[in-house]
Amino acid sequence: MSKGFNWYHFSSPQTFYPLAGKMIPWFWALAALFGIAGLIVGFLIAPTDAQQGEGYRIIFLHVPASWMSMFIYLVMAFWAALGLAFNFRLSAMMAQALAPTGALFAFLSLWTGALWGKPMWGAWWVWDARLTSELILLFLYVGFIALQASIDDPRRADKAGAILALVGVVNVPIIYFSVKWWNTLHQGSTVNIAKSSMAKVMLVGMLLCALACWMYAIAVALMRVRKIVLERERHTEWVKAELAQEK
Amino acid sequence: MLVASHLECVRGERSLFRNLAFRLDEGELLYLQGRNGSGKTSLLRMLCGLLPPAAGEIRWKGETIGRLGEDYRRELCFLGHLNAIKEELTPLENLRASAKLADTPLDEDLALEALETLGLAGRADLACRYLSQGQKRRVALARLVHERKSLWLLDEPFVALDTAAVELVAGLIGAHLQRGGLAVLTTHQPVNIPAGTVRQLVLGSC
Amino acid sequence: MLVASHLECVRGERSLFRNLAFRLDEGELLYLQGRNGSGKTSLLRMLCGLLPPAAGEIRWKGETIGRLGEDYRRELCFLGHLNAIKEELTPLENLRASAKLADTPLDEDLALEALETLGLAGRADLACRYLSQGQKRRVALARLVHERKSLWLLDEPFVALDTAAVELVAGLIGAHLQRGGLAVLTTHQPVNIPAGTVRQLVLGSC
Amino acid sequence: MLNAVFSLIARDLRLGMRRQADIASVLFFFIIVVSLFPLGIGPEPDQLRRLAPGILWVAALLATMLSLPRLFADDHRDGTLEQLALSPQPLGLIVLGKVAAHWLVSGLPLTLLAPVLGLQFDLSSEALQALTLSLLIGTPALSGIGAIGAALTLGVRGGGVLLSLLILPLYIPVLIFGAGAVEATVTGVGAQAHLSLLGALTLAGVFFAPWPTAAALRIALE
Amino acid sequence: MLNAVFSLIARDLRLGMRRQADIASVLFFFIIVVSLFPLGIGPEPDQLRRLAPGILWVAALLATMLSLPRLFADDHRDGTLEQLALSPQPLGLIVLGKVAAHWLVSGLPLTLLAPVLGLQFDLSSEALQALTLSLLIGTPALSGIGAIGAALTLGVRGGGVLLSLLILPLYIPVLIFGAGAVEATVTGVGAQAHLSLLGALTLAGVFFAPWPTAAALRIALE
Ligand code: HEM
Ligand SMILES: Nc1ncnc2c1ncn2[C@@H]1O[C@H](COP(=O)(O)OP(=O)(O)OP(=O)(O)O)[C@@H](O)[C@H]1O
Ligand SMILES: Nc1ncnc2c1ncn2[C@@H]1O[C@H](COP(=O)(O)OP(=O)(O)OP(=O)(O)O)[C@@H](O)[C@H]1O
Ligand SMILES: [Mg+2]
Ligand SMILES: [Mg+2]
Repeated sequence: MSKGFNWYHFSSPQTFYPLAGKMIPWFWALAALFGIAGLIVGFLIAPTDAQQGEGYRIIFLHVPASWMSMFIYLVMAFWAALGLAFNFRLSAMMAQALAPTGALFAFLSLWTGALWGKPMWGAWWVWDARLTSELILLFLYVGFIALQASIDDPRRADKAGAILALVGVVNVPIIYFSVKWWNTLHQGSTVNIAKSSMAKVMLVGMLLCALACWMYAIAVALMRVRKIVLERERHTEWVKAELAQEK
Repeated sequence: MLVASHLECVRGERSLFRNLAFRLDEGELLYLQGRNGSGKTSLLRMLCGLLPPAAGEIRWKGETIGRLGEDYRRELCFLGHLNAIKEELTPLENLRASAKLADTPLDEDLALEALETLGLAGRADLACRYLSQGQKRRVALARLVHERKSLWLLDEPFVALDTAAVELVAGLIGAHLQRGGLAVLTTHQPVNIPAGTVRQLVLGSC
Repeated sequence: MLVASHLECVRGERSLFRNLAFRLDEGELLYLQGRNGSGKTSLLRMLCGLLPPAAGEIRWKGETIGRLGEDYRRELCFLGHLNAIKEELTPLENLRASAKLADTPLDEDLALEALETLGLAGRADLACRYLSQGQKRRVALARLVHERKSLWLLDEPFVALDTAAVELVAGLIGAHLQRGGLAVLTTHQPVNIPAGTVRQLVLGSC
Repeated sequence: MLNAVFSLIARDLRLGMRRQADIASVLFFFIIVVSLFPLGIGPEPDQLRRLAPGILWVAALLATMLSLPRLFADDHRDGTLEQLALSPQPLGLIVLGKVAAHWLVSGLPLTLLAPVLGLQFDLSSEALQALTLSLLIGTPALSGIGAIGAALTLGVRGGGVLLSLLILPLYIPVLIFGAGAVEATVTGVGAQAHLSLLGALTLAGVFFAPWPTAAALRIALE
Repeated sequence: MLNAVFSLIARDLRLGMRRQADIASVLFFFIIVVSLFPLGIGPEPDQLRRLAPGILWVAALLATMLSLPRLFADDHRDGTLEQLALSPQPLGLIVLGKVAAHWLVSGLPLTLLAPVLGLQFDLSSEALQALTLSLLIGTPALSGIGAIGAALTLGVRGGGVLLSLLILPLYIPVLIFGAGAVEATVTGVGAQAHLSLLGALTLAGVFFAPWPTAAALRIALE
């Protein structure tokens, strides 16, 4: 009972709103911290690559962005499913708040990949499995956002979005394993790098950058969730009180 | 048998009604009244299970309709503002298709009989597209002749019907009630239904 | 003013009526009656010029309506079974668009007033898709408040309206007749229209 | 008189905005067709560059054709078409208004989008210019000619196919001169001749087509 | 129970026959897309042969996608969908019936037509076989997956685009394996692997998709 109670307590928008407000600055601070550390490792400590020159440093943005784009989708689908199954108001809002950030990372992954691809493969874009499935991921994010935006009734928008998010989950393993299942132009998974000489430094740099992205994603999502809560609950007493207080 | 309690209906940001409750027993007619936009259609759709109520619950024979699911739908006959007939098909085909869907298949003779009852004898083989407004409504209403469901939810069944047809349909509803059926009805026309108990429910002004 | 002679209507292979004739003068109402499918809608569409009669002719102020063309249409207001409103647009936008098309532009205040007359005050800015059946019909009828056309052809205007709205629209028709307008009306509902001369025309059974 | 026509255009545009589908689905379809081909065909850039004008023009033509069945169908279904036919304006003029609105929500956005998609195919800047110009001149003809087909097939059994059947032969010249203009530029011949033929087609399409269309609409309403 | 579903399929097929448009317009669109490309691209037979699998598959995919918006929209507009949702059968089963009917009037005729069109492109008989087989196996997935999108966008502002936006990402794998199978045959690698992946997609699409579709339909009816 007490466990269940806690859950319901924190999943109520009213209790969550101030809590989120308190957490946001911490996540921003962590994001900055990890970001700076990652940049130092990536740009100052990591040596220049023999074959790829300085250009390879784009990996410190490319890989974290790719990871995050997939991870955020999973989290988003999780919240959406929870909202659909149990009618939790807050979790649907979480899903809605995560989507734009996920889309941003998917876009970044594609963009940095394309930038990198030009010198590496001589083309901005090739239709290989990894690239295509990442593009599909971006489409899924955009579709999710567009679907929610074009349904006026927020309850219906949540449910429809949740169904789409759940259906799209199949794409994530496809992205991840695409390099294994098909032989592609794209680089294989981490193991390849681990064998190379500068693996450790690079891995640390990438992990730091990934952590920074993660913290950033949480901070931004929390901010967005607060906004959504205010908008959706604007007729309730507590929001009116909250807004009056802020003024 | 059909019991609604504490029902609330919210559309957009407008609450159409709240704390609505009624009870309907066998052989009884619930006559829903209210201005345009007062929420009659919305209430009927809630009673069907199409629209989840914002609050409150609806019970059929003591069980909530959400839980009953298909078992509830098997006893239900809903007729909405829309006729649910296909313009490309003939009245006969329309009627037989809807009967099969409701799991009460109908052979051709019975179907023709039902159509005849509704005055469509000469039109059974004409695509519904060519029918007049009232004739289309009659095709939709032909289901009432043969489907033996216990709960009828009728949303303005008399629209576009001429006076003879209105009387006919009123008679069908009366016979249904006599058999121990339940019916919920909305209409803006003054109609005389030969029913035992008629409960009136007036929805608030919009 | 509006004179029809020897009209015949053929739909498919069925002749709905033949040798139909009437004359309608200023301030008069023609009340079309008949069973479902007897050809009321078809006759109204002939009077509009949408459906060419199989035989006979229709004259407006002595001239056949085919010859008059746009000049006839300028004096005409037709309301059919369909509402001719766009579900995506708001009542206000719908009303103003149809007014402009009829060459009787309407500023926003007047349009709002017309909608208010029909009891849509609070709904002027809601997409018509969300309106109830009766409210949609009211939007279509709002044209009658301001359009100053001399001939009204109304095909079951009262469908889906609640009693208050029926009275209101009946009043609008009455006022139109008082101003010297002409009106042709079909309806299956018993309605009391405050008109001077009412001519009845009963179309044969189908 | 023109006032009413402009207001009709405005209404149609507003509807387009409200639905968004009308504009965006044509555009999106265009993007899809154009981007799917590399997926199906294979990504060799040289081959793609050679195919680009054809693919882009075919895609524009298909996208326009797809939006045609709805040109009058929505108005027909909800009774607006009757009201249009009964308005005191000549129906031909009203049709012209609808054609203009149709072009504004389909042909024009396609034209604006085409150079961006052309970039994907690595086209040279002159080729891109020729492409845009040919689409700008040619797409109004697609809307105008298409309206005839849309009106003729209104409410007819099997409307969709019939429409394509009727319209397609009339579209082929537009396609040939349009894609031809781009190819001529690429091969350095100069697109002048193609473009003026295209212009002639458009003038004919836009100013002649509304009258048969209006007649067809009246028949559909009987 | 299954009885009602079969009768639904029969009704949809009869509607398709009555309208003809449903079947023929999809087919005709397919033919148009496939035949227009040589017009736009130029008639070199070698190049055409190379492009054929891609063009045919893209065309089949587009043709299916185009017929999707109407999958539930007609039933929604005339109130039939309410009645379907209120019938005593599980809605998922009813959706399965509608998907089957949709495939029978779109995917199947496409499949039967494809080899004829493939001949036009001078494809070898093995390639034609692989094409037909891949379409036969793959098109049910298109109908099944498409139903989800059609249900999600039912009655939604901007439905048409949204539908393409939602469905397209999910169609891409089908396209890749489908066209891949034909290409693999042409290059002599053997289509086995591609075809079994396609089969898996179809099984998943047809038997998994009706449930989210049914849920989405209930939401649309609220
Ligand atoms: C637009 C094009 C590209 C996209 C969509 C893309 C996508 C991705 C994704 C999703 C991942 C993470 C998956 C995983 O960890 O297994 C990833 C990792 C990676 N990408 Fe890309 N990529 C693109 C272009 C490139 C290019 C051009 C290169 C360099 C030649 C590259 C090199 C890498 C490397 C080295 C990793 C890390 C692999 C690992 O450690 O697991 N990518 N990319
Ligand atoms: N999104 C929305 N925002 C505001 N109001 C809405 C919204 N959707 C629906 N409504 C309102 O909800 C009501 C729906 O009413 P409903 O269709 O149940 O009425 P009704 O009693 O059946 O009317 P009628 O007699 O005209 O059929 C209407 O008043 C409509 O304006
Ligand atoms: N192709 C056709 N073949 C046979 N009969 C047809 C055909 N097209 C129309 N009809 C008949 O023509 C009549 C059309 O009637 P109309 O719509 O004018 O009737 P109405 O008097 O307005 O009826 P309601 O009161 O129901 O609106 C109907 O009886 C219809 O069955
Ligand atoms: Mg109602
Ligand atoms: Mg009528």
